[in-house]
Amino acid sequence: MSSRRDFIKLAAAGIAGLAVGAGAGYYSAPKEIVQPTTQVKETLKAAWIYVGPVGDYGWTHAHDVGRREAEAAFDWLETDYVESVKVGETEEVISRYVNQGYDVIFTTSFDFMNQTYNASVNHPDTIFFHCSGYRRNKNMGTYFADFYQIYYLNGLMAGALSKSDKIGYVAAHLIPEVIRHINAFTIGINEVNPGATVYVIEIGAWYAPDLAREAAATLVEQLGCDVLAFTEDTPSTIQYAQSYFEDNGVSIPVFSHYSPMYEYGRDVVVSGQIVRWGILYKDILAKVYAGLYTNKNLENVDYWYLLDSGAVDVGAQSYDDELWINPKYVSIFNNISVTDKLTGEAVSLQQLIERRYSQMRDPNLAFDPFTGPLSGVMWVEQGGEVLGHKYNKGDIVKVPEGVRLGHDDLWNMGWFHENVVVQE
Amino acid sequence: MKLVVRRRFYKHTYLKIVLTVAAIGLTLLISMVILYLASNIPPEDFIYAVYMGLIDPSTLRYLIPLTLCGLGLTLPYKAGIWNIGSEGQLLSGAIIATYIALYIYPTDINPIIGIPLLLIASFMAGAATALVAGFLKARYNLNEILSTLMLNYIIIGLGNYLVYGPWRGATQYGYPRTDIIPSQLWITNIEILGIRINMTLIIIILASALALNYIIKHTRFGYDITVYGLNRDAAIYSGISPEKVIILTMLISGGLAGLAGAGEVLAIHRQLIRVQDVSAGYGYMAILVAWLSRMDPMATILSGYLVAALISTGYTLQILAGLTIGAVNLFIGGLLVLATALDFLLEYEVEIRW
Amino acid sequence: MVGIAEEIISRMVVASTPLFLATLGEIYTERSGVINLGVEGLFVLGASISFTATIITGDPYIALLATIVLGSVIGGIHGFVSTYLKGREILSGLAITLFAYGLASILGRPFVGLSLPTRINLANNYIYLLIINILLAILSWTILFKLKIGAIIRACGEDPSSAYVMGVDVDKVRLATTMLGSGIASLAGGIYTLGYIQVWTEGAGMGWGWIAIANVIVSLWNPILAPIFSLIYGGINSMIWLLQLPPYNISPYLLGTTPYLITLITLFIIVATPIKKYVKPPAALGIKFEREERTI
Amino acid sequence: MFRNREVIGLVGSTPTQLFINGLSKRFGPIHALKNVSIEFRGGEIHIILGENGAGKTTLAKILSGIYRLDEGEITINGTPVKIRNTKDALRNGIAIVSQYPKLIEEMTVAENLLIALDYYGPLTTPRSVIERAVELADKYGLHIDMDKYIYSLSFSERQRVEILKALLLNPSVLILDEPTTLLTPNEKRGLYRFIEMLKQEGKIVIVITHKIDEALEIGDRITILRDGKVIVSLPKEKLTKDMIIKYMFSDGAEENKYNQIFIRRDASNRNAVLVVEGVDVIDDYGYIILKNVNLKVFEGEIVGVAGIAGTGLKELGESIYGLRKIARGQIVINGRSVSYMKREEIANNVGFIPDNIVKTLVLELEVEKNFRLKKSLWSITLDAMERYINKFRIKAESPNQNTGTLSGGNLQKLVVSREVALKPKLLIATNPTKALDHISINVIHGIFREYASNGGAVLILSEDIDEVLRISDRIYVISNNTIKPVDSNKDARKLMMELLT
Repeated sequence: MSSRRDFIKLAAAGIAGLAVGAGAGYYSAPKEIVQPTTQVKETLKAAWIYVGPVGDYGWTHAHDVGRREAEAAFDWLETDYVESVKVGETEEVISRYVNQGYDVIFTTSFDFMNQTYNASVNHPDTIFFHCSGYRRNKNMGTYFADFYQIYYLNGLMAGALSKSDKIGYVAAHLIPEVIRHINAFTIGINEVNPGATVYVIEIGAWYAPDLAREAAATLVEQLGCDVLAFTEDTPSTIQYAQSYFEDNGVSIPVFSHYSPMYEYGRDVVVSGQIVRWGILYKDILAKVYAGLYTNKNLENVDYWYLLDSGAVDVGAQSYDDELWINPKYVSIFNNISVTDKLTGEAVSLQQLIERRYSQMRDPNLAFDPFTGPLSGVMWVEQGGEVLGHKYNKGDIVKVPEGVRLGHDDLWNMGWFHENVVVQE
Repeated sequence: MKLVVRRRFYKHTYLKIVLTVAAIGLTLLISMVILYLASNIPPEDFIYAVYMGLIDPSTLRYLIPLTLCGLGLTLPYKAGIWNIGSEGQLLSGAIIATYIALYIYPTDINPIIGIPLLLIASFMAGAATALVAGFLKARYNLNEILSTLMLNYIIIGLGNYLVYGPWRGATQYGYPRTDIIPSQLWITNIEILGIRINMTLIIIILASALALNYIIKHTRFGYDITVYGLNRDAAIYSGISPEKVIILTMLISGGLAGLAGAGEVLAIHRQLIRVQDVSAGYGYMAILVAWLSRMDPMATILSGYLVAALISTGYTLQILAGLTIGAVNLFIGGLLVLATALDFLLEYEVEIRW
Repeated sequence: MVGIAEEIISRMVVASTPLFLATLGEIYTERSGVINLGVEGLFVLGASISFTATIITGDPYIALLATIVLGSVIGGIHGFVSTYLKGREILSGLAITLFAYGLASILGRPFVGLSLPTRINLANNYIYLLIINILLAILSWTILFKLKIGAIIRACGEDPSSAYVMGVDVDKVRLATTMLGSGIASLAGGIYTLGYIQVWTEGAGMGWGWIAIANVIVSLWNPILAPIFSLIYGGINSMIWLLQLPPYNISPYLLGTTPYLITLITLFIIVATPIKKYVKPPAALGIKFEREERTI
Repeated sequence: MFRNREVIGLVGSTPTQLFINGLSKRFGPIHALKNVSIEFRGGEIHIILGENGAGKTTLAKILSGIYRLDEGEITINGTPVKIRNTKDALRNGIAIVSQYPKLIEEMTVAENLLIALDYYGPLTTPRSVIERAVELADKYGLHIDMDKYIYSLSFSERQRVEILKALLLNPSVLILDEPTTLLTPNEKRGLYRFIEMLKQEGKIVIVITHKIDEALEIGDRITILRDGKVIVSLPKEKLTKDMIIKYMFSDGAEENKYNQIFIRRDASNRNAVLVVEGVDVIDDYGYIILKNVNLKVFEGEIVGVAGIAGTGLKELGESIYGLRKIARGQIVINGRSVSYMKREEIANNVGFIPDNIVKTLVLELEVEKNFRLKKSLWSITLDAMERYINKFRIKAESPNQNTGTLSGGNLQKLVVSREVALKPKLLIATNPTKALDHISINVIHGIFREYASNGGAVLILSEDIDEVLRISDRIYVISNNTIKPVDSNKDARKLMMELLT
């Protein structure tokens, strides 16, 4: 696996012909939909392998929204899906689709990575795309839409809203993706509220509405947090905050995750993260249909869609949100004055948020939250690495001023920002 | 019309077969009708899906863990001990196999010794897990249904603690999975019709089925189990030790489930992943396998195949007919209810008078 | 500080109510001699039906009524199989659980992503909730141990053949209590959705039914004791999450096993200590009633 | 006792009539009743007389709705009625007092009464039944503490509850199944008086018994059943004891049932196989049922213990066999204390015939498999097994026959033959000849004797005084919560009757 860094280098070098925009040292695939020029096939059949039920209103649900969007967009596209596929049975399910003559197969869980890779070896004529993994093959690409920039923007809002300077975070599992979210969130918070800390409770499950609720309640009622955010697949945290508001009249601002969850907490949802997997799927499928992606050239195709791609956005009301903030809070943010640390000028928080939003939408990535000076503590037991340095658990991690973390540092982030209170 | 219901004082073997087949047939028939009425799925699509389930090579892949766990369960179920902890026992086998392969095992040793050693260790791990419940049952008469169920959750928690904590692999980019097991300890699968089949475990299944069949039908211990299951008073009266029956049947069933766990890790995943994902609920489905076989080890292979085909059919129905996962659960639950209900005809004769 | 203590108690009470109700239902069922492992599935089903029915009707109480009715009908399948058809109730119970999981998913799926139009506020009224729970426990105790109806139920669980000679239709009583218990378990799932988590996604409520079945033993089949373990359990479920943070640093995955560990340990204490003298399961629990039993 | 008779008076102007016509009942292969037709009249005590296994109890259970009838018709006052269950029976005014009281042990008397009484709604408390019950109990002299739990009651108290329960139902038909088996002479007289009172009230009283003297003493009309068929149904005046015996036992062998001469042996100079010293026997609820039991069985002798059901007979046997913990004292078999022996060791060295032999049989398995139940018989040859089967006259087609297809008597013989085949030092037999015909009884008693004369030690625990008297070298009687030795002289019967209070 040491060749992983080489993948990235190759990716950077080899995809130039395809890439419309590349930002900040890592590759992003183009966000405009390429219209097919040459038709390879009459129709294209694509299948999705889901890890959870479509009804989870989280991860799988969001992917299915994307699938439906793609299907609606292209009349030459035929789609199908299987839900709640067990990891150990993935390869067999993939074989079914291959035997049914499906051309493209999306596997939407990190857990499916090795299985998808094996399938790509066994079925060299089929095109595979795996979500959130790092193994690729000549007929298997990878893709992901990441929220860390959104979390940073949410952090700006959260930091300003917290009076107790304690912000709660309900995490499903402390995996690199979630750690990245938490750190970015904390960086945002500290930019407007340097003393504030983030308390993280890991519930150990993606779907556990009761545990999520109890974790949120613990953060608020026992730890004194007055703002909440979360990364897990249920709207429980929001529902908790809303009922807390209705019961006690105390507003606990909260940020929605993955799907638009504003409806669950009209009084407390400030904003949140929205994903549009549809953008990604349409792009990939169009390129496959156009013959740009074949079963021979995917070895270096790795989508990592950020804010500039439009695949992720700030919002909580609908999938069409663009920098959507609950109007109730916009007025508050307009009245908060902060200093832009890049320019030193005093602006309202709302202005700062908009400024950062557009800076990160800029394909050249004028701003990235993971820019030094940053300091934190290495958390993972084994294999901790930042900027090429190896760290042991408990070591202090320092990112020098002005240095931006690279793709790999973000990808396998195993350290927590110093202002994060988390299990050791 | 009048129904006269009378208890049967003796039972015909052929009835068991007829009724089991009837239960399966009836479930499929009812499912077909419901699907046609509710989801407008044409009966021929349904029949095709069932047919696909029966002939799809992937069925063989599900058969392995299902049959192994199901075989194990024949013994305790025959003795009337409700071990529903196969899932946890399977997972502990998987955990131990990974642990030894990754942390204890010298890498340069010959796999011909290594793989059997791993299998023995996982057998012991599964057996030890089952033994906790067995001991509590034998010594304190603690309800084994609850203890095995609780242990399933506890094993998952412990395993996840390891995978998310100390065992999180250095080469896994921070993801919660252990490092890959050294390749010389993998159980290589033989490819048949594009599906990789774990011949090692197939052989173990055949051998255990024969051995269990012999134990049940020809040994005193098998007789003890049968008597204990049919009439506990008679067992205690005649000096059969309930402790021995409980402990040994639990041990064997846990051990075989543990082997299935090792199989999943060494032949499929090759590393430990989020623990509940190691098995696709085979330990729970095995309850159905053991029951459909009427606790006959040789028939367990057949019922294991049937349940595997059912899983396969479930996927086919999802793929072809757009059925949801809920509907699949509905079918399997329905089959089990019907099979249990049809047992009535095994215990009673019903005469219809006009 | 008073505020925090009150909030904690309120959380305990709210979290314990679904468990308490499911336990109560199962106590009725087991007192009549039937084990219903379908409680787990019915809880999950109740969580789903109450959600969809609230969205359709807009009234959570009508929804709860529908929850009870559907729950007792599905539970009635188990009741019928394990009484009139003399089927193995362990298997039929597990089957019902699987069946109910499936049904819960199918019923709830079209409504995923919608929020409840209205909810039942339990947290603020936890005092009343606690009083209602205790009254329910006392009422159930009175029914089971002080009234004729309870004597009939217990007679079926203790000595069905004598009860039958006394003119009790044992299978009918058992079917009725199974349906009652299933209805209550389903209601518990409904309260779980509408009053506790207040959202629904697939899989909501899984695992609670198993704890309820264990809780029946821990409560020694006595409704009066049912709220105690439920409260402890609710308390543990609410409180443990703090322990993963410094200075305790206990892995959440290990913390996640505490409910099951606590249940197992409590069961162990009950059977392995002098407490076991008070553990008198209904003598005919899980034993089929055969009218024409063969003695000689 | 009779002074309240006029208060109740006659029920209705015309006495109730109950006809049964062409009643048949089958249990698997066994035809328990074959085309039985009987007419019962109000104001009459109707005795159903027959040997064990003649179908008397089956008939009673069908009338009271416990069993379903296969064929036949029941008519009350000219109207055909359907008795599908006990509730139907009670609704039609038919109540039964079972041979062994069918009461819920874990409940109080009042609760038991309450359950049985249809006219109390589901929300009534046991309180409401007490007043009425006490009133009725006073009337008939059936005093009982309403708040006591059934498990704490003696047998006759339980029967009183049963009768009180039946009375509270105010039935027009009352069936008493072997009501006097377990009663002392005093209690028996009370019961007869009580039956007479019911008759005076115009009720149909059906008494089921196998005792000829009893039938002649209290009956107005006697129906004799044999092999599930009605042999005769006549007013008492038209029957004599000799005729009855002839009708009950086809070959007249009954007379010599009790006439066999038996020489009692003194074995006290031989080795003691079983020594029971100061043992307190406990019942299912942990209460001491027998106190300070002292008992010895020597090689080559048969010791009989007589007792009423429910007084600890069954429990004593189970304690000696190690199935039951004892509260105090010690039990020694062949010089080894039972409490230190493993179950397997006891099982393979001691033959044991329990009260309910179905508990030691697996009806789902073959005869052969049941014979091999104990480990030391595991490898017995089929030839040897067949020899035993023939010796005990077990009607089995082959050792491979399904055990469930055997009749009750054959099952009993199967268990006895198995325990004898074990060749144990000690054989404990609880009610070994229950439900057997006299030929089988003689066969089994003969085998016991043969067994003892070959040096075996036999302990018979029996509710049948005559059986104990007939076969034992030495006799004990359970009396007053302990066991007392009885001199085996010719007054033993009288002595035993007195002690059995």
